[in-house]
Amino acid sequence: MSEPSRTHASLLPSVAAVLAGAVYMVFFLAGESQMVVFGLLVGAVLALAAFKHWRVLDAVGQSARDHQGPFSIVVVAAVAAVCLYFYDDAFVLFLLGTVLVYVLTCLGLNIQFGFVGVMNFAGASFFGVGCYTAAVLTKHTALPHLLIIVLGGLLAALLGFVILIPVLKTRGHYAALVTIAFALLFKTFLEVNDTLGGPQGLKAAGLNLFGWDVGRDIAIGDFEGSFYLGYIAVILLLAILGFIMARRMEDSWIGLNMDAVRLDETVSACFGQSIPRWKITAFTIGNFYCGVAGAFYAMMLGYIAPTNFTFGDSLILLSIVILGGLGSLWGTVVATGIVIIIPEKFQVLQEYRFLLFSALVIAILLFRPQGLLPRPLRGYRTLKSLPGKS
Amino acid sequence: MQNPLLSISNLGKKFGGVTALVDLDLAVPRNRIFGLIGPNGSGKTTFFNVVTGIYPATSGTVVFEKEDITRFSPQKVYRAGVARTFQRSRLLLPLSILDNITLGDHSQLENGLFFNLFRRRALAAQYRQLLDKSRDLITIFDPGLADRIFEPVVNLPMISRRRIEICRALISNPKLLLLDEPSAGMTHEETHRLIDDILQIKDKIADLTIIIIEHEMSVMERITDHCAVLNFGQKICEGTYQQVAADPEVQKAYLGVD
Amino acid sequence: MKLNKRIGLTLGLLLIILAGPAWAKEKVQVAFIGPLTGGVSAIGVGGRNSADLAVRLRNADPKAKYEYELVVLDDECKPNTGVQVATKAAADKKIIAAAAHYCSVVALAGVDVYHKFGLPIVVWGAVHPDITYGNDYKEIHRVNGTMINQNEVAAKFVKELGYKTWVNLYDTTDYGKGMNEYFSKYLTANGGKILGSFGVTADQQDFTAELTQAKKLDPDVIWFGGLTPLGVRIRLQMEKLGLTSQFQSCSGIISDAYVTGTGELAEGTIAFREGEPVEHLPGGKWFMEEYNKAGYSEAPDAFGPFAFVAMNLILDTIEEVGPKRKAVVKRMENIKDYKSIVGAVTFDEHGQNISPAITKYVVQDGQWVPWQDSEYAAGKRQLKRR
Amino acid sequence: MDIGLIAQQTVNGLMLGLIYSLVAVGFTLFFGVLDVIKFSHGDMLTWGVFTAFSVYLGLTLIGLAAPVLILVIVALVAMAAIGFLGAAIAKVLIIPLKGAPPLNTLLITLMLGTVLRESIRLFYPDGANPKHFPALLPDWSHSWGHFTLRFDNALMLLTGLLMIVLVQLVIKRTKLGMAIRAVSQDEETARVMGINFNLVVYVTFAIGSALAAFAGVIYVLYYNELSFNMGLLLGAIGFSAAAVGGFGNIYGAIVGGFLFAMLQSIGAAALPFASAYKDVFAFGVVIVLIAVKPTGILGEKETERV
Repeated sequence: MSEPSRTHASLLPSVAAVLAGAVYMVFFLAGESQMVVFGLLVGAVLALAAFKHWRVLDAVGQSARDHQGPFSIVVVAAVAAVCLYFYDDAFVLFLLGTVLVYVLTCLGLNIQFGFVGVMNFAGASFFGVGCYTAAVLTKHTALPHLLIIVLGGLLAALLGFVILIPVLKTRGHYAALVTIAFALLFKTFLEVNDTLGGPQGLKAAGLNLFGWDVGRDIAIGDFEGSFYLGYIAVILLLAILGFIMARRMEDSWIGLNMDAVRLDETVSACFGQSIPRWKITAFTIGNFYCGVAGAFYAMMLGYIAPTNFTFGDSLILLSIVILGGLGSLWGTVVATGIVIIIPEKFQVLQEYRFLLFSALVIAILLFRPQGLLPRPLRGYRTLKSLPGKS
Repeated sequence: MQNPLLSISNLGKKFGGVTALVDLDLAVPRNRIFGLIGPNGSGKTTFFNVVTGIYPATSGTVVFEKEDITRFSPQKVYRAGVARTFQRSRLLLPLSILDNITLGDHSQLENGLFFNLFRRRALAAQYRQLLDKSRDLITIFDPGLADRIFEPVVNLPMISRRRIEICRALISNPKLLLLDEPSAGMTHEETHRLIDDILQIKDKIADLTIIIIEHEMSVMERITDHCAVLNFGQKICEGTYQQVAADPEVQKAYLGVD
Repeated sequence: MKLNKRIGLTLGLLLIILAGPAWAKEKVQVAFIGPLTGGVSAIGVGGRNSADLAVRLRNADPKAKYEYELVVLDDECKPNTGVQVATKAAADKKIIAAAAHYCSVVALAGVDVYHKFGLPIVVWGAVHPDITYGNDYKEIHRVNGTMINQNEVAAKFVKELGYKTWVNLYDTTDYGKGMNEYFSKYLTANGGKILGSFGVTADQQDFTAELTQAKKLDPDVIWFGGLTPLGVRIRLQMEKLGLTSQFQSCSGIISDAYVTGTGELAEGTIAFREGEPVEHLPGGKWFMEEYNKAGYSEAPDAFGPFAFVAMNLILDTIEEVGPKRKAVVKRMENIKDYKSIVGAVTFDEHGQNISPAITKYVVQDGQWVPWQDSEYAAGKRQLKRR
Repeated sequence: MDIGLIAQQTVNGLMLGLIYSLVAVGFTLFFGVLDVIKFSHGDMLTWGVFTAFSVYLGLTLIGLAAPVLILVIVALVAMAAIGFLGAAIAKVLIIPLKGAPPLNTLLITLMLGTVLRESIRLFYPDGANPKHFPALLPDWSHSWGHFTLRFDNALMLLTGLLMIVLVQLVIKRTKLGMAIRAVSQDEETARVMGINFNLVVYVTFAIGSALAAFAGVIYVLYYNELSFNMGLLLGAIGFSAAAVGGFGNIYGAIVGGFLFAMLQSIGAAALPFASAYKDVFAFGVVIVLIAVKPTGILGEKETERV
């Protein structure tokens, strides 16, 4: 007797939804004229509204929740398929790679903010630590690049310890101040110091995995694809790994403990929770995610500078987390796609993009404060499917 | 008293200039239901908060099971075997019933990062155990809730929330349960149903001591073995309910008789 | 984009059937990249308008072989966005060439991308030497000068005016730092004395702390290396603190905004820029007339003429060798004495315009006036002396 | 260091501190009544400045030539307009979000700030470029060595301090102030006492925003320059100052504002040729201070009702 109130949903609706989404993405990304892109966007909004009205979305959601494993595999396959479709379109691939980088980053911020409730307004700074680690280490050392990516995460986590004490001691808006001040400080520091390239930034070497130069175009037999396919393969793996870890964390006692700390510190303390322990855990792991994503990003981009790591960038990262829904991992994935891709497809709006983006976030916060895909209740579904040995 | 579970001596608590508890002496006997009576602001909840380590005591000692727990943090007090409910029901509203109850069992669970992330089968086994345990416990109070164990508590009525809160406190098998005004926000009838539940629990668990704060005198009359009355942070009377209810000073302070 | 091609083909066929025999010229795409948002967006928008003007004039010309379409991309003056739009332009094979970048930091970040994808670009505003000299990429060219030439002339000129001591302020961007490096180098070589130099952040508002220190050092000249917004603030705050030194700066503040931003205090500010003064060239007046005729709501600003020239050079080259990237790159290897509204353009082996002229400017009655035309040169007005 | 230099740096610091304090007081007022942070506050200041500038242009256009009169009109109109805007924002964006997590308000106002800022850049004529604001006060000054005291600076300092005292008096002495304080203490009780909660919130936001406009006018008179993004860092600094002082406490905001200015000045003086690090220094000290006093210097210690 697991959930007697309803029957198991079929896998079909969610698979259909993913396929529809993938096809839509192909059209959207390939669309060049602004009219087409705009039409597709309006069409999507209308279709979603209609589907919501006919309760199609509920069915999809239910189906996805009941079949997490297969659903996730279908999603990954769909993402891979979309990437392969654009195998020689470097820009679209670059965009998709960027989305995946931000997915990993925002998953980290979601662990901090959505799980344990630590607001990190310096996400871009920790991301930047990863970037700079990669730029400096690829230039001055011969360390394997995979190790450098891990080191990027570790250094970001380490730098997080610098502001750990104020983060732990403060609450609410005072805690916001700590990270805001840190973000401002970090960017100014990068700009005025000379050793890290100052405002001009640094070049970062391209990723090289065990002798495979990822920055080279891919040619296998007759197939010739952009080198970005290689980068996407790597970041897709990292993002999946990050997602699985976050998901496992959510569906475990740790997720519960973190939720408890976020919702009520006093009650948590009365039931034996160590509040600092979970805050430190989430803060450090989240920063690690940011650092890993940053180190990879530096290698993919090839060039980094302080203007990438401003308070404004941190804000965009946080907007993604809130837009997706606090603590909602799938929400983060969807919101990242929207926030990164849509403005890019509307280059014609040029100088109006920031204005519209901000207005959009305001509208969502006003009318759908729970985010696009609100976090579902913890159902320990990933545990239920495991064979028992009790 | 022979071998009390909890003994309080000279306990004092001040907030700035305000004195909330003054030289309090109490001895709570084992396996009894101990009532704490007093008008609003007389220091009852403060007493709970000092015992559970939320507020540090200004003076005096709290001894639980022969161990001095006066300076313990809330976490250590919980591990020593003291669990509580709150006057304003404090469940984690967006979470499910199961999660809320599970939280109470923190000391029994494996909380290591490695265990939770990588030893998923062992975790699943622990999870199943806990699910059964929670279901069994909540079934005692209300079998209907056991069926809804994956639903969020935010939609539930007050009596269900109280029951879940008591389950949360009981699941770790504490030796001492502190109930802070369980009837608050409930109807008279609901209150008595809850009292039935508490008495039933008390029957089932041999080694359980309860301290209850309550304004409903009928409740106190029905379930307590022993009562103490506080006023302005001081104990003014102690005895069975009948004894304290008859005490003229108590009547003056609390029952509104001049 | 395969799918797109298919859709395009079908649509195209339909159009041809519908439109009958009116054969259009072949369409060719060229790109403009510059900062359209953020603090220096005024210059970016002016540049975009000017590049757009070049395309419009060309399309209006019946002799043109192709019909041009301008793709405009915003680099936000941020390197990451810069790499993103550089990738977008470079990876899009339909785009044949681009006039790109005002911000040096973005140009430096982008050059590798252009090289990797083989897109020829002509830089229209960024002045860092390394953009052209830091690599051997054949795809990179620049019509404006580098900060090296500018500072060499500047240092010599101000020394000749008889000033002896300087205090330098510079923003810590690559631009400001580079300016400071080269100006200091040539100034010291000419015997000028730098009493102190202060790095300031690029979005700083308050300079009273630095200027108070500067005042104590009591220099003949306050020199600033950076862009307009800071230049305005520094000039205004000098006045607040009673600093009576002469104010000297660089090409970064030669903009209409500097003059409107500082009001009367702009009078007598001196600065330097590569290229002949637009007003002096036969094409300059024509450019302004056409620009006004086209009805843009923003001014071309200081680097508009360079953007116009960069785009025109691209269009001329395409007309000559056809819309092929490789051919354009090859042709641009030997651009010599190309006539333009900023003077003759000749590229050296790094694609750098060995711009012969550096023009000295002074603000007179709310206008940037070439020094030789000013009443200061004629002796009717005096710069600040101590 | 010589006395003139120290005196000059002190006056510079005082002017900055005054502006920061005025901004910080707004933050602290909003926090007092609603427990929210309105991060668009810095951009409200920008709007105030641009309103002032427009009014100035309008007045000169109709031929008004008396600078002091112009200044008074300009300041009053800007304060009124921004006060009204502040109340409107409270109505549309802040109060509807009362039940939401506090961070949503923080984020929504951060985004609002971007909207305000970008609107000026895009829709104000030539809004992307900095503009010159004329000196409307006489430029008398006196020099002692390296120290130049300007009459207008002194006047601005004085007026600014008077304004702070005035706000303080309003909060402490008037019926309105009592209502504001009652709402800050306990919203429910205030409602029961018959206080119109929404009205108090609107009025508070109007006062705070008008104060930002006032700070803006002081700012342009001091720097003579306005630009669309001037409010961004000012907002962040005002917020930091209010937090370091302790949210909800007006004295705290003032202390925080002057403290921040002092830190910047010390940073600049202590690192003579690395003064670019002064903000790193100031924000670093802010982080350390908040670690030591997690609710600000004058903030009340959080006590939670259990």
